[in-house]
Amino acid sequence: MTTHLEETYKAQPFMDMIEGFLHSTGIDALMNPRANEMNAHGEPISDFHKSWGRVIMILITFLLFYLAIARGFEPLLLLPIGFGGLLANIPLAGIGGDTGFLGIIYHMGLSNQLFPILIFMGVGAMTDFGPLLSNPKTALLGGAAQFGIFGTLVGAVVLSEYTPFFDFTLQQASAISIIGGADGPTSIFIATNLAPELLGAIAVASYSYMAMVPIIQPPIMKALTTDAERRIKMTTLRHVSRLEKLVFPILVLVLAILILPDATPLIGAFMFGNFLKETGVVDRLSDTMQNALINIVTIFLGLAVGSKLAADQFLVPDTLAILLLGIIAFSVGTAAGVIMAKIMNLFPGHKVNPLIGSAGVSAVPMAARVSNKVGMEYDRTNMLLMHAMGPNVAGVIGSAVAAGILMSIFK
Amino acid sequence: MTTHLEETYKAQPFMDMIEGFLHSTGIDALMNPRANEMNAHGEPISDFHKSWGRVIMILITFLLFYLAIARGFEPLLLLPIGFGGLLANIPLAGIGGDTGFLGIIYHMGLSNQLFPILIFMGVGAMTDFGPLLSNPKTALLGGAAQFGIFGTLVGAVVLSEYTPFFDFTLQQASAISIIGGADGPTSIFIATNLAPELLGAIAVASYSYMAMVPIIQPPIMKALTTDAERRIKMTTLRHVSRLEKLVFPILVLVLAILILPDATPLIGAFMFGNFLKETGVVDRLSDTMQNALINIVTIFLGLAVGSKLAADQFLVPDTLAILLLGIIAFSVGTAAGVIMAKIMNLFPGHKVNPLIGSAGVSAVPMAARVSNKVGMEYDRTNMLLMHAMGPNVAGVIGSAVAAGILMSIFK
Amino acid sequence: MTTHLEETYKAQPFMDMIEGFLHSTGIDALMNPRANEMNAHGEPISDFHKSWGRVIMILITFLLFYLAIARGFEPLLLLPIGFGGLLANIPLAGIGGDTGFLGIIYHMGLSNQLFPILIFMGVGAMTDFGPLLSNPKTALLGGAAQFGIFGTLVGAVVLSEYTPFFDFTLQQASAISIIGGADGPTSIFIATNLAPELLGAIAVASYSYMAMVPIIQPPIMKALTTDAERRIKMTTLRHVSRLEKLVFPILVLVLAILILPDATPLIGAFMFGNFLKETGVVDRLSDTMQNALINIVTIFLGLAVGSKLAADQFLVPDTLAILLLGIIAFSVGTAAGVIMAKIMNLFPGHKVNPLIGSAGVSAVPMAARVSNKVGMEYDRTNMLLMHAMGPNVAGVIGSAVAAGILMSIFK
Amino acid sequence: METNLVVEGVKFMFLGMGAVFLFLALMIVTMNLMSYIIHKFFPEPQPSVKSTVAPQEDNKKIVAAITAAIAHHRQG
Amino acid sequence: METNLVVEGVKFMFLGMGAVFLFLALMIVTMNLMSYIIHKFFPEPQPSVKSTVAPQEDNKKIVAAITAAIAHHRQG
Amino acid sequence: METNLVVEGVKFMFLGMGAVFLFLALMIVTMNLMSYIIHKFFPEPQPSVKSTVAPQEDNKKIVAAITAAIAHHRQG
Ligand code: NA
Ligand code: NA
Ligand code: NA
Repeated sequence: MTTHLEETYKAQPFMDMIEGFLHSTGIDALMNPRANEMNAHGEPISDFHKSWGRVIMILITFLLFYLAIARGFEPLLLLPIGFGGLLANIPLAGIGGDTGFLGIIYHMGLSNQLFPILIFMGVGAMTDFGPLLSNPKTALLGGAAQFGIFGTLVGAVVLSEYTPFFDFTLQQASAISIIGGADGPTSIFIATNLAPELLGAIAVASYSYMAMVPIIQPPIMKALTTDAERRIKMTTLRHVSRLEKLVFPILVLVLAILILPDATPLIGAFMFGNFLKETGVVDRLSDTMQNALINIVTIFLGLAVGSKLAADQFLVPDTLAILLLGIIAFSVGTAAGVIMAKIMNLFPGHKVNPLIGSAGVSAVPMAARVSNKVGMEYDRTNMLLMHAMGPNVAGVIGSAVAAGILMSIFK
Repeated sequence: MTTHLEETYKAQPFMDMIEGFLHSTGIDALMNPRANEMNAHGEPISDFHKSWGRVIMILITFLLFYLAIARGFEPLLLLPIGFGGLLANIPLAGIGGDTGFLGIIYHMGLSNQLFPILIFMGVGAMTDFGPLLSNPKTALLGGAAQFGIFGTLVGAVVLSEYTPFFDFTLQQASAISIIGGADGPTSIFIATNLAPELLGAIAVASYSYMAMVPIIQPPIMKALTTDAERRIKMTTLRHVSRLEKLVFPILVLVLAILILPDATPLIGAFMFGNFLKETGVVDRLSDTMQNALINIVTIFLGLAVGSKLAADQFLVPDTLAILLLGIIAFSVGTAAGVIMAKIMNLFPGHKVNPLIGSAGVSAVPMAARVSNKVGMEYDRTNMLLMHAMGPNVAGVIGSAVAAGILMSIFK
Repeated sequence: MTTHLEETYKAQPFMDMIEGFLHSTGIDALMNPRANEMNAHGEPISDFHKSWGRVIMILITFLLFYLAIARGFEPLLLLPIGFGGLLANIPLAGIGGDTGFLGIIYHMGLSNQLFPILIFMGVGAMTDFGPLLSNPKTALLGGAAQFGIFGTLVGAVVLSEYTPFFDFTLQQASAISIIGGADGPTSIFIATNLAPELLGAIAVASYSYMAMVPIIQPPIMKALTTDAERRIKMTTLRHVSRLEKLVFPILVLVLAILILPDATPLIGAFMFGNFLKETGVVDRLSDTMQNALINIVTIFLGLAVGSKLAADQFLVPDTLAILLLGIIAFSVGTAAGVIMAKIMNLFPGHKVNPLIGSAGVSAVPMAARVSNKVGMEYDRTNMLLMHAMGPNVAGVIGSAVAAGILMSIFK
Repeated sequence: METNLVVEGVKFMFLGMGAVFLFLALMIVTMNLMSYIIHKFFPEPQPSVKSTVAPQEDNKKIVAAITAAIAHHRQG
Repeated sequence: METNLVVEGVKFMFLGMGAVFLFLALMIVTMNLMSYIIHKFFPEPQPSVKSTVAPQEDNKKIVAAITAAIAHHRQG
Repeated sequence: METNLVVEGVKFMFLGMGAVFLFLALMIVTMNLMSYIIHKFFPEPQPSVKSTVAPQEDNKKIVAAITAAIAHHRQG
């Protein structure tokens, strides 16, 4: 009667069971790292990463919770990512492994890059290209800010070549530098493609710095501008017709097809969402993209990214380098945007307030708000918000183009 | 320090990189078709389908956009399908391939036919069988209109047998003829089953003709009816109790189980949605089916179907034949419905206005509205809308039965 | 011209086709069971399970519909489960098989246990731990009620050891006994893990008995309490600060990490939902978890569980034993909760009304309402609802801990 | 032996239309039967015509106004 | 040696109930500690009782009316 | 031959920034062209300033009130 049982369960004395229970506690697993415990990829982990490493990581996720809740650091992404990281660092449970639910979600939509694409659709459906259409030349500011990406790429390879601590491949350096694009889904898309082993650190750096835009950018903006420049008033934006908004996403996509097909997954998804919204005839689809769909995918994406915060992957020197390079990328991008505006003002025509140059990094809409806020510090009647939205959304396109270039180089 | 890099990236002079970039542009790929580029199935494609074919297809998707937005042609489906088609025709990007996001969505829910099933659930939850229950015999009109399916099937095999241009198998002919069912999810379900290589053309034809019902049907309806027939007033519909509406979906499903189990995936999904709604005790589930769930699936289904609009699959003579046979199917179905109503009027009992016969093709609720509109052209007091809803929903059941028959034949 | 056809379709006389059609009807399949028809796992089935068994199962699903609609038995779950069961018992259609849509949904999220995890997230986002926080010691009642699980486990092995009719393995006995946890997703999670072959019966028993809590519990509660005990008034609940509610889910998860990592998939998912809600900064995510996401997953989970109601799996003696053991589990759990309250009253301090002990089984919020209702039968001014919510939600945690223990034993 | 597709198609047509009509005819018969049974044995309680109708009408107007306002809001 | 299932089940029972109570007891202790710390070091600011309460109440009534109207609309 | 990463990175920088500016410059040119064509050939009909504006304004106020009420309700 118990034959088929004996194969799968071995009876044992009650004291042994209690000992077994104690041995299966998390405290025991943290104190006495198991020799045979592997990471999510089936590779061996160091004892530190199985014990104190996990404790430190859990404390780091608490720090993320604090920043997200009390300081308002991109909570929509950082809370799911942080919680995913918390779950991924639980000993013995294997939640981040292939059969754990984080691992299942990861393979459902992150390893194949579906989730960032779907997020991009939703963001596209939330984006208004009106300000850019009414002042097209501000797109150049969104281009200049991409110097944050490529300048950082050079920085990363310099670190690898001339310091003994880091040894990034070109793929890894590229994946890190895309943090300078200040665009979450693009960062995740590229990291998953070129350096999945760095995904956790890159995503956390990307969203954290996007949240810190109000702290990072103002000093740079002020240092690079004169008082007179900051008070430049820009002309009122012209009215943009519905048809212009409708044709624009298709126009950009066609350009991408002709010039850089490797950027079309990102740009295509973004413009799909935007186009559906602008048609005005499928509101139920665009509403769903902007709400139920993007929310569901955000939860899944966050948890899946969080699964890459396992101690053995995050508590490595590379993470420090990524955090360092990330803030350099943001700063360089900000500076490049401001300087580009000053260069544009050397040419004849309507002057551009250089404070909107910083919005070119994207980080929509935070960076545009920062432009507006800094501007109002100097002239309370100078509303730069809508003017800054132009470079802001151009920065999204610019980052996607930059991502396409990197994809095409390594294909 | 660069050992693991050299394996994956080969340094080259800057001029070569620029050349490489130019070589990776879409313009270049369209001008100089790559010899080694394959289609989504890994099969070779003709040079035409890699160059002008793609340009033509992209222009065709623009036409679909125009029809959907400016003319109101089923935008909920044709916009995602069209955009999917646009993305699927981008050279080098491989968005429709197995690792592209369209391909991933296709394999997630279209190749296994899950998406049309889920759409059917949502449509079921939106359907009201009240008008049919209050006048059951109008179901026969929904049966007669299925002649559009089977008549077209004969037409398709005649074309294959007696013209040198076409060579449809019986499976393909059946998949094409289901367009006459005037029911999108059913068409997609059957096409995916019997002739996935024709899916794009069948889906586009199906939704386009459903949108063109107000153009296609009225001439046929008028040609087949006398002025007196068009003025027939139908008796007021009786009140249908909640219990009748609750039992009906189960009743139809049981009939399908007993007579045609092969139709039960479609009828079962439809009646599941309808039953949940009619119970009135799980409104949160039926609301979700009718909104978030069906909207999400519609976006995915549309994109996935669009991935079958790749030039090498769509720009073939078969597509013309499908478009031709599709409009024949709609016309024959419309005529059959009208004639059936006239036949029913030969028998004693309440007379049926033959104008509601055309609604039997389904194309819910467009065809019923057409019946109403044509009727009011002749007598402004003659409201046929609710009367036409009976054959309209019966047409959905009829098409599902026809689909079941075809499935059972080829199983 | 017909060469590629002949391989897949064999022409036959019309009379043979009609015969083939009649042979493909459900009536014929039910009357004359096919020798070669297999179940969803590709195993042979008895003739009874192919014929009358299916008819009986379909009638049983009708009974579930009746209970859900007319009697309000957990319709959100029992309607989808019942409909899934109806579809899974259709002869020839194979809807529950690997290529049928129920099978596809099953493998999408049930065999890997993702669906119950996602439901748990949504339930977590709907849960308010305030009442528990304001009266922590009532958590012990939620612990005592888990005796329903472990007492039943002993009962199940006694049945297996000393009766010739049943032969449950320890895994099966454990999966059955978790019904006593009165928590749907936990039952499904454990059953899928330890005894997937019993999933259908366990899920149906679990949700049915949860619905029957207002019938099962009151007699037991009254039998075990004196009139004076039932009239005990509990002190007003203290106000709980937002910070307490925010820290609590993390606190419980950390405890689970330290003591019982095997319970962290369930507790982690639950606390993730609760934590997101309590932060108050990601309302759009917590709203989606509580609505669109949980509704979609409920539909899928129900249909997938229903696919396990195929006659050959459900119409077996084990099902009767499961139903019997399930009601024992509920009764024992109820009694244990009440008795625990009486034991707590032997110690000094504020007295506990033993009627809230029964709420410790969880079955949120039904069991708490029953406590309230029975209490008001004896003193109309004695509102026990909020007091009973404490043990009620503690019962969810308790069941998840019990589930973790069982998982750790059989790992 | 060569299969004649046209003959096969015609066979499919007869089989298919036959099955469709068989199904719908049975559906008509059984739904009539069902309606008869329900009206005979499970009649719907008559909705009582009370003064509550007036407030309900008011509610409906409010709802209509809100719905229109929201629809307007969405498009605007 | 034949395994006695019943003995095993009883062992599971003691182990399981022990673990459940251990967990919940620790939870009670730590949550009491947490509440103590929070009330001591992070007290919630007293909600100020101001004239703003009245308009809020009005808003709530409007919301209730709208909610009821919408609920009515859905069912109707 | 050893690859110099820094040299490669600088090449990437020039290539990348070049492509980004090329793309955006073309975008600016074509969007200006598009706007020109649209304003020339497909001008938007002037919104007629009629008495309908007043009720629309009223509607907007109602919508704003409802939206605020609902937002309040969600937070509360
Ligand atoms: Na950017
Ligand atoms: Na139809
Ligand atoms: Na429980």
